[in-house]
Amino acid sequence: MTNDLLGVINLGTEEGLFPEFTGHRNLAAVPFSGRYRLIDFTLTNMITQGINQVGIFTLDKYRSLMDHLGSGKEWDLDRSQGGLHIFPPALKPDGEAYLGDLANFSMHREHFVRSKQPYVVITGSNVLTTIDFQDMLDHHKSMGADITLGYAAHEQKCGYCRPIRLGENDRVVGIGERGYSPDDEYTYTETIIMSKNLFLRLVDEATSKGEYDLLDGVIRPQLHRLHVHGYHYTGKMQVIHSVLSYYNESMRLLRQEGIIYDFPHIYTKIKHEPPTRYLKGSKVNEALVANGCKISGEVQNSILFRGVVVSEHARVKNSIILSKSIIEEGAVVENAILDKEVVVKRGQVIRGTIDEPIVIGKRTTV
Amino acid sequence: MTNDLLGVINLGTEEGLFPEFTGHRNLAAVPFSGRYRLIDFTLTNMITQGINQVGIFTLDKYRSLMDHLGSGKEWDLDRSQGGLHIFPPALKPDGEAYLGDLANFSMHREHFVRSKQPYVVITGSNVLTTIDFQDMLDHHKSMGADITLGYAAHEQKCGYCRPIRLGENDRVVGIGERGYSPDDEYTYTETIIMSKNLFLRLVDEATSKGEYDLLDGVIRPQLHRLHVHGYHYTGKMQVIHSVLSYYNESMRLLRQEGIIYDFPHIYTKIKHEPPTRYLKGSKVNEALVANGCKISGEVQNSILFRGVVVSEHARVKNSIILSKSIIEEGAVVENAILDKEVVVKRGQVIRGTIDEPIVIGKRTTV
Amino acid sequence: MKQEMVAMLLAGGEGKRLGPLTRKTAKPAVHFGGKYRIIDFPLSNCTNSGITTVGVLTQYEPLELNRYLGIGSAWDLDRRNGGLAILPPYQAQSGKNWYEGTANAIYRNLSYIDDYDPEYVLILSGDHIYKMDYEKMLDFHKEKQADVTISVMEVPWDEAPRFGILNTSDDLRIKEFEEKPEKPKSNLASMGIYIFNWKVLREHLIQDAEDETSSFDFGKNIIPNTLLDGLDVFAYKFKGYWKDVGTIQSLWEANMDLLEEDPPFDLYDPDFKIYSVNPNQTPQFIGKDACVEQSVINEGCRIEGEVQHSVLFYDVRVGEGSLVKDSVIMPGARIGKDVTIHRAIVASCAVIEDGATVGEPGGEIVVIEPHENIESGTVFKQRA
Amino acid sequence: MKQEMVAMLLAGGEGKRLGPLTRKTAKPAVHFGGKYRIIDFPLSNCTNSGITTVGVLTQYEPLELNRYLGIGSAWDLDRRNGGLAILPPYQAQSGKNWYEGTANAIYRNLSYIDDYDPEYVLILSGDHIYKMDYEKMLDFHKEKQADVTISVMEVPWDEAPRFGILNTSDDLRIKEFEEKPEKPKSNLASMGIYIFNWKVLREHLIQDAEDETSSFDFGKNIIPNTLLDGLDVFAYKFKGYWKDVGTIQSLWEANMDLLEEDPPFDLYDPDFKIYSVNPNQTPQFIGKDACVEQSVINEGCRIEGEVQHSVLFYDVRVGEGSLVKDSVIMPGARIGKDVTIHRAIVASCAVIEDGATVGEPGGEIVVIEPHENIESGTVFKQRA
Repeated sequence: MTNDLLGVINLGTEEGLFPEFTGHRNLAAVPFSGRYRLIDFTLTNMITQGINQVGIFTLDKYRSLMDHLGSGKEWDLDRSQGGLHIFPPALKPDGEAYLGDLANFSMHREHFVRSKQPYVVITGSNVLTTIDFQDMLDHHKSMGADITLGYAAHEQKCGYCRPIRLGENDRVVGIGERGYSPDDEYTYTETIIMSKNLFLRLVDEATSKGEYDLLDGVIRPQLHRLHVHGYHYTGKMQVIHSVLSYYNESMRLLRQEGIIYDFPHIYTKIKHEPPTRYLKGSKVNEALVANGCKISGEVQNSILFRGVVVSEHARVKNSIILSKSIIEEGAVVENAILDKEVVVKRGQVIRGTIDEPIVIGKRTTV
Repeated sequence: MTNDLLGVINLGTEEGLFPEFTGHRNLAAVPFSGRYRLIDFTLTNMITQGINQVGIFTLDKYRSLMDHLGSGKEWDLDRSQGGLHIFPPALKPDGEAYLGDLANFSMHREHFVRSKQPYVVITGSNVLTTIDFQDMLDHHKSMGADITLGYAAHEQKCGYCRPIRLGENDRVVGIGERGYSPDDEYTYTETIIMSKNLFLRLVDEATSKGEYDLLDGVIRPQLHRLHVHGYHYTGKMQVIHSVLSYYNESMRLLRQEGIIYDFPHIYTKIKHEPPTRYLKGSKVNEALVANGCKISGEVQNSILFRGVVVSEHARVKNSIILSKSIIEEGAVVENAILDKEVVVKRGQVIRGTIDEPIVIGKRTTV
Repeated sequence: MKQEMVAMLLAGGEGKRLGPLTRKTAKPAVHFGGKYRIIDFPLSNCTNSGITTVGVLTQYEPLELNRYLGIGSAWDLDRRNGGLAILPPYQAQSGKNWYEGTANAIYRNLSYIDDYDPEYVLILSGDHIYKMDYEKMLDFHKEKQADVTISVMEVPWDEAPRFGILNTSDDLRIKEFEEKPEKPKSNLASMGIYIFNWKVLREHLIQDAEDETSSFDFGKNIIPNTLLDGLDVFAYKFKGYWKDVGTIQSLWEANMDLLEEDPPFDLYDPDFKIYSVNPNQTPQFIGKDACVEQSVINEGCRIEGEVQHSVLFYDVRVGEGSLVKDSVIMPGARIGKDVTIHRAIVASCAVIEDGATVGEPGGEIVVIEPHENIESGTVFKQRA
Repeated sequence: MKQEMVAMLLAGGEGKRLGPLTRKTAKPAVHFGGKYRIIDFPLSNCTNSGITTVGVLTQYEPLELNRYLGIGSAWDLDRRNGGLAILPPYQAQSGKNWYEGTANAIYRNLSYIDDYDPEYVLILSGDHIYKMDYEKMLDFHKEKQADVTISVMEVPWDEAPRFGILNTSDDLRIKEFEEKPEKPKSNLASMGIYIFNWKVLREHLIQDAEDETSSFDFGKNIIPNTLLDGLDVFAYKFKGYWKDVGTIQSLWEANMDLLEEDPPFDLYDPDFKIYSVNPNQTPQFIGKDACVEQSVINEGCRIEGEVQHSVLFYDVRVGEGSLVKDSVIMPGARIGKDVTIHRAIVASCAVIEDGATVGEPGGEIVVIEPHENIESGTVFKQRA
């Protein structure tokens, strides 16, 4: 049935988080958990909850994201009504500087005006949750809030997350800077719901004042004036913001702790890879393996993306191997992250440590 | 069956031709002939000939073009294999200057490399023809040409067109600057066919030398070195490059001379407008009328786009009225071009001349 | 993927009373309103109500309908999850059976519905012209905590005996259903639009299938049985235009309704568009000596003559000196020069040659069949 | 829109010899190769050959197949012009008739083909596993200026009596067609893949429909008639893997073929991908004590036990201490702990409870039916 929420995926605050991987793609397009890209999780969560119009506001390097999303077909978002919209970033007329997420929203104001949904839900791409947006909206309405922010227990001691401080009745009284301190009980899940009218009013006001950022320029300064409410999310949360968090969150998947098993289905671009072949002598344990791989050697506690080849007597341990990488005969890869199409030549050894996994760049031959 | 031609629509040379109309949209997105935009004609010509992969290389203001084309569904180009690709323009790192069509191609070199078609056909959006690309390709092959350029008789004395000079056996020996002189017999139709391999080689060579423009920087200087052949196109041709050419070419449609009747179907974005209503007392003659209009008044020798209202006793003559414009009771519009959503208030008179039609900007109320 | 409500659209009807218009095509594919086919109305209603899973049950001459429906793009129903599905009869290991009635058609597709695990199922037919937001009906259904909700219209008392009439208590609970009663106790007529809790419908379909005396029909069997079983059956009052176009006369009338100054049925509401498959025609061209008034005309037409108080579908030609009045001209029809047409339905691709006369002022509605050719000079006033 | 060649895929077959695997579904929907269904092969061949208009003729238990085909997105056949169309039997004003044979099925859909005004029609069936570029066959057809081209395979001479055998002259012109000859004169077997000039096929279908003695079959009637009429009928020699998977044994064998070091049938060619509907599963998870060798395993599987020389479809679970060997495990099957399976086809969603034994080394191929439940501790070696 018709859905009251307009989906907004705001990539405009995810700049340069993770340069080892985001040199040639934006964070939302980073491959994760064997066959997905980060944005698939937020998009899947939106569409499985019936949100049928999603706007993605980009920062830069959005070409690989456009390639991945295509016409939106895989997410059933190739609609004539609603569907998927990817917006290029707002740059200064001379193209020199990015102007902030508020400018992004303001530049594409028409998109919001034209859409029929009375509420907006705004998320990013690198904080993975299974938040029930409908329940959050019901909560928002029943509390009579102006704005509702999602929060979760601060269990992960995540240095990227923003602590959130709650007053009486879950009213938000403070939003901290990124970083963890033992005093912080709750963390912000980077999810915002408010009415579209309020959203547009706030964006108009703030851009006319020259503000840049929705959270820091608009919501935080007005916590006393607006009724900003907290919505307690109790499900799993995975935050990807650095090589180490990428590595650790990936390894959590192998301990069955990841978020991927909490979705009935996760939608992504389909590549039509055949099933994975295990050859004679293969030895694979504690591994998450995508389709199209060919495994003759040994794989332990690792993630193989689509089309990876592990040749005879090769060994892959505690590692993440992205699509179409090839580990030749007798090579060893340990505590490493191999980007796409890396070739590890016969007999080579790549070895990082668990605290400092080695990253091998796209299309490198080692 | 599989098609050997990769479609390339090169908007990178159509800069600022037509500022009255292209202030907020690029030329390819200019509405034409009641329900189309210029790009629909080239796209239609490509898909009806079985070309199933088309890349559009943009210059600027491509947002309205993206809106129009959407996922490419209306053109059956929402394909997982091939389909439609819209490429943002190549700008200098500081965003200051556009780098030319060669830089565009070079930046998206991968697109050409990955595609399977052995030949490219390159066209623009503002020279409307019904060139048979397959026949042109057959000609190209049978002549053993390196490059084939389309040409037509220079009957229109078009100031925008580039004269083409032919030597023996239709070999191209010269390409002139834009502009008409009585000596020119033939004009270039802005259509190029060559093998993808040659295309890539020329692009690589030229960009490394700092050239900007495919025709002027690559093809023209090498006419003596490469075998550049002419393909004689004998069908209709309409060239839109200025307000006056826009007006005159539109008026040709009313004399049944336009190109629109030469296509079996023309594909465009579908708006689901109901049929047009003619009310009691309406008087319409020599008019091309799109759907969704409501006509109570008088319309003569004019084009009405979708959803135009002509109220009682209003008169529209020798004019082009774009979508959703409203001519109120008793108003008069003569020799004019009204952009979208213009309102001509009750009793107002807008009158240009046939040689200098008046243009009223989008969403103006007069 | 789970869907709250799945719509099942019964589109297998033969529509015999439409005569030549349904000889080679199912009734829901019949043209209406210059641009549409009957099935566009329930399908557009679904789209406008946010219903994204629609099963279309076909049986009689479905080829043209199938072709028209395609993959459902026109109604934004070309989806991976749900969307539009065409559900014809099929052969099972137990044998080959055609659909035996409306309830049987749904019964044979239980597994299709089960796939979406819906709370509610909406039953529709492809026989009427109307605009309705089914989501509002569902809201009513939920509010009443009903097992079944039937959409009803108030009809003039003297016409009530032609309908299935529902007798309700003040809170709109249905107490009794009478099919075409001689002495109706109410003027609330069933529109043949039902919302069922899927659990309830599922059970009743299975029971009904086992009942050898049943005619496997919603109106005759399923609805009376739910009342007999004491379920909560409610009437949802619909106000607005609703017209059966099952006869030549009513089809013609419904088209003429569109020509009024303020038409009782508004096709022009931008917030409730009627979707249809676009024929990709050029804009209509009105010629030098043409005269067009009080008419609805679609793309691709080329008018050189006079068109008065008529509905013209796409790609119709009217030659010089011809007059078309009080008529409906369907897609692709060719009307030559100096032709006179009054009170006619000219079906698609018919050809009326120069100088022919079809129908007469005040006469009965004349139908020219699809692809029929009326030769030059003929006077055709009524089919023998 | 005109299409040079339209493909018609006969998918109505019951596939009786596949027993429980086709009790509730048509043969083309049977699973193959860890990820595919039989129909994926002809459909992917079409996609890879640039054929964009494919009519799929259904009749027997089409629901699962229809659901699987959807709007054809998986094969890039979700198009406005052409694309995939499902063509079931239907009721006409002249009566209700099921398809009576392969030729009858095409005959009843003449108007579907006429819509695309094709030069050529390609007739396919949904019974075989093979990869073929039909465009090359069409090039051959054009080069020979043939009226009909039949794709053929050389088969071992001793197997030839099981096939329709074509006797040709040196230039591959077909002189004679013998259905299952006792003493074959050639070992060129028809693969049931035909290209016809549409004009020629159209005429012959109409003639055949009028012949009351006909069985309305391509092999028995249409092809012999074209030869009788002296038309230019040519054989197109195909080389490569081509396997009928019409029996339990052959289906099992074809799956086992994929497990060889260098499989005779290559699913891994990036220039000729086999497309299938993606079930949107997470990557497969291989557990701590699992052991997997010489196997093909699809997404969504979770292996805690031992898998040897087997094909596992998506979403299969194999519990700790279990052994699966020389077997095919279809989607959604659940294999508990300490289960032993040899030489079995476990159909979709079957459940093998803890400690059960299915099949035996060297034994006959055992089939566990869809949704069947083998209780804990049972020893199931052969179906009674």
